[in-house]
Amino acid sequence: MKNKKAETLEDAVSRIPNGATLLVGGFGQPGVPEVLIDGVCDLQRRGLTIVTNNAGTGHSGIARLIEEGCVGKLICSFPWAKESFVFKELHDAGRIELEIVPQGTLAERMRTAGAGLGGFLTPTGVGTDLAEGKETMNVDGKDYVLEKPLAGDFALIKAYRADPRGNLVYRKTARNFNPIMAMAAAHTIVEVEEDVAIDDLDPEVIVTPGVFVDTYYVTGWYEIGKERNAS
Amino acid sequence: MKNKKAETLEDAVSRIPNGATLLVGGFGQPGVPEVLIDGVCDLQRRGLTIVTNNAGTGHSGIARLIEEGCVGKLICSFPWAKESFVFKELHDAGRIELEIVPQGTLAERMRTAGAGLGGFLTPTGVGTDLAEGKETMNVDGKDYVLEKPLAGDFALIKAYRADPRGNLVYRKTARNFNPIMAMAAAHTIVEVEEDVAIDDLDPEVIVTPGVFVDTYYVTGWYEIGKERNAS
Amino acid sequence: MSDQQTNLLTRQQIAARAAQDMEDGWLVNLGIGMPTMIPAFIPAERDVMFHSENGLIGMGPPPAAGDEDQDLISAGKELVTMVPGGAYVHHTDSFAVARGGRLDCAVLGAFQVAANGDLCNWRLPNQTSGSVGGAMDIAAGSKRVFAMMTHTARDGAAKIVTERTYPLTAGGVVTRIFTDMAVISVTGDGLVLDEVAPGLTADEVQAVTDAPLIMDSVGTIAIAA
Amino acid sequence: MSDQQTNLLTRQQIAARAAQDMEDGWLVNLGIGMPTMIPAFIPAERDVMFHSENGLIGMGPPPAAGDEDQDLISAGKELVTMVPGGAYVHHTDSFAVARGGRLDCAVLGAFQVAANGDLCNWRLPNQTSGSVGGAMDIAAGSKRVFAMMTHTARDGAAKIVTERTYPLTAGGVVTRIFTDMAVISVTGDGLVLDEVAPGLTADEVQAVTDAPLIMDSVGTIAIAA
Repeated sequence: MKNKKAETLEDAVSRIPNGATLLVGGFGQPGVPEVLIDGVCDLQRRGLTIVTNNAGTGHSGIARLIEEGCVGKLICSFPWAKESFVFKELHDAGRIELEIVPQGTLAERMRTAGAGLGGFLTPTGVGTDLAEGKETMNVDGKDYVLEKPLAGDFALIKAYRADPRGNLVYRKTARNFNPIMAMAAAHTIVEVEEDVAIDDLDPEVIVTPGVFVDTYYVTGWYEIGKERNAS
Repeated sequence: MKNKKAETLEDAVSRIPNGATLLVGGFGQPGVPEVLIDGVCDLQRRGLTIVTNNAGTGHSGIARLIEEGCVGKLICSFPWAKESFVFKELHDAGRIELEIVPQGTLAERMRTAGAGLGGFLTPTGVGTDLAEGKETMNVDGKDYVLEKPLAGDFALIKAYRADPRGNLVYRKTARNFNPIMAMAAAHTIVEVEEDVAIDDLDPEVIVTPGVFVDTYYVTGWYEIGKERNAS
Repeated sequence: MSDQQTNLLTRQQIAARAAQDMEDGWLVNLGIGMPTMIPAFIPAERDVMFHSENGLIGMGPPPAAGDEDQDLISAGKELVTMVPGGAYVHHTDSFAVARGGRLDCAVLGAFQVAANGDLCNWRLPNQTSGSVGGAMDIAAGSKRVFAMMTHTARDGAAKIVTERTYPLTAGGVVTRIFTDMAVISVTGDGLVLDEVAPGLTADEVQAVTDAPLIMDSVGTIAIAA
Repeated sequence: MSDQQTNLLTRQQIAARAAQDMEDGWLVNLGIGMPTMIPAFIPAERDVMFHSENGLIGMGPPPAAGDEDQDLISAGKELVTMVPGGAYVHHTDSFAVARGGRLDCAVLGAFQVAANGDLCNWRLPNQTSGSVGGAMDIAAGSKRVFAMMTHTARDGAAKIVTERTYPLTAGGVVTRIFTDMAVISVTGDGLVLDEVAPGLTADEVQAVTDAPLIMDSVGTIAIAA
């Protein structure tokens, strides 16, 4: 069986090149793969496109990646939170591009990529600024916007447990975008709180089948935003 | 809390009118709501449209519904199995209409309805007979067929366990189309092997949230195709 | 003329009034801010479930001290709990619930609501960008959309208008408006003034409302003592 | 000329040869019929997982007597088992795996395969309808599609043709063909005859193949004793 477990953080992320598109999980703090993001920061890549719901908090995680100049473009639904001041500063300075996507459309565009589909028609955004430049179609008397798939070169996600096949389960609202991003990327890298033996995950309750997972790295439990022990 | 548990089979299905579109779960025998189907047979409705993967086996279940003249149209992926001789006989006699849909497209069309979307672009069927009359679009150099949502007036599905909210879990490959059909119908009726107390299902492992379920009926365990005890 | 300032409803009172409209058996999504105050005013015997678009069906109140779980938050990023019979889903399934017509109601804040039900709540006209979050999906998909807001802007400008001038969130979706002055229904005939705050007259409400209000039968908002 | 009849591979031998192409780490979908015989010929040390479109990732062999579970079947509706580390998914997720490029290979039966890789396996031309099942989705989505079939039809007609005359399942998808006479690769330059069954010549294979075969380096199919 292919060994999907990365022994070091560098092993987990080092294949990510300059200019890659990264799907980064999390909504608020739950489910943000903070350790993996730090690993990417350490690589000091340039011109990354980041797809994630928020635009970073304070100076850590996505905010650190942005602050260190690694990110050329951000695709997200909620960029202008107070805590995303680092993003705002770089965006105001014209140093980072922004694409705003409604949250449900963001999730669905990634699922569409993961499911091998070419697009979908959504009622979300019809008649709004965010539909500008997009095709609109009428189906059975109702207008829809045609949205295209959004795939990643890599997904960086967080899960609760992984088995050696890379099967994943999540914790509460830390699930959020993570299972969708796992489907939508060519390479999916996961940080997990703990790994378990094969057969320790009931096949009925697996949320992300291992077929969507390439690499996992065990971080142990940690609190986001707090100082971490060496992981 | 709304009581979703039907005490009798008739209570579970009697709202189904003539001419309704029914999404009926199951692939092979696993996950076929055989008891509910018998309940619908007993109503002797006419002109039903049935959406299901297969065209019935022997003289029971969907085959019985067809044989008793209740079905005006069948939408399925695999109509011509040897065991579906009842369907073949009525189809040859011009008494039942057939729409063949590729299996993945069938599932995705129902999900599209359930997700409030207006359609999707799929590579499945491009250039084939089954794409005739459908719009084809090119996205990033690849051709796709535009497929429309497929909604049901009712879904008849089978699950393993339900709690009073209608949250559902399934057993093995009896899951199949059932969770998707639950999403895609205006009214979802479930037969379950057993019901459990609120909080007996771990919220992490629920496959179908109760929001998609209107009515459940407890059948106990039975073997499809065998004589059942009064349920 | 009464003193409008003193007769305006508090945020709690608006939430309490909106809570009266939450019907037994409903699944409801609450926007950030004022709408999150609604659950506290729903009687315990009324079964209303809450959906949070980050993957919670059956969101409960904030946790008791010591019961906080950092992995259990609302879309507004507050720590919350899960009620018995709830379920966790991923983001795509969560928005399938929202867009698929499974929300009986969404209660959302608004910058502007037009007489035809157009909702504007994601971007101010003088801004080049906004934080849309899940607002467009939820507004487009819910069976009912309730707008909950102050009746006028801080500068006194009307927020309930004949035609919107703000960037659109979703067209023709608002079904009812709850403000610190009134409850207004959006109907095919236009805006109907259902209720005014105690101490206010219908004309006082119309005076600060750009769109014409139908005032055939205006009641008074009931406020608990 | 050798006696073709006696030199044709058995169904088991075709399956054994196809099994040699199943690479370590692959996820594979097997069509009904002959392809389901492949797993028995894969060495235990090679890690190949099987996907069954009815919601099984990690399909195992038929159950031992007494271990049958009526709720655990393959897409061909045979009783099967689940391997350690497998997962159950619903139909839409299962086809997301198939269409989304997560299948390293699908091995499917075929009525006809064209030189450009067109696959025809769902409906005969003289029939007005067919049972498509998941064939179109799986053929359209797999990284590789292997066609596995008798080299000719029962009436001797060629099944490997310059241009298809049968109804299309998926265009240009077949990458390799395994028959009772040969192993043939579909390439940008045309069909390449890689191997022939022991006792057969390349010319004998070409004689019953409508499409021209490139025969630069033809080996012999290795058959276990």
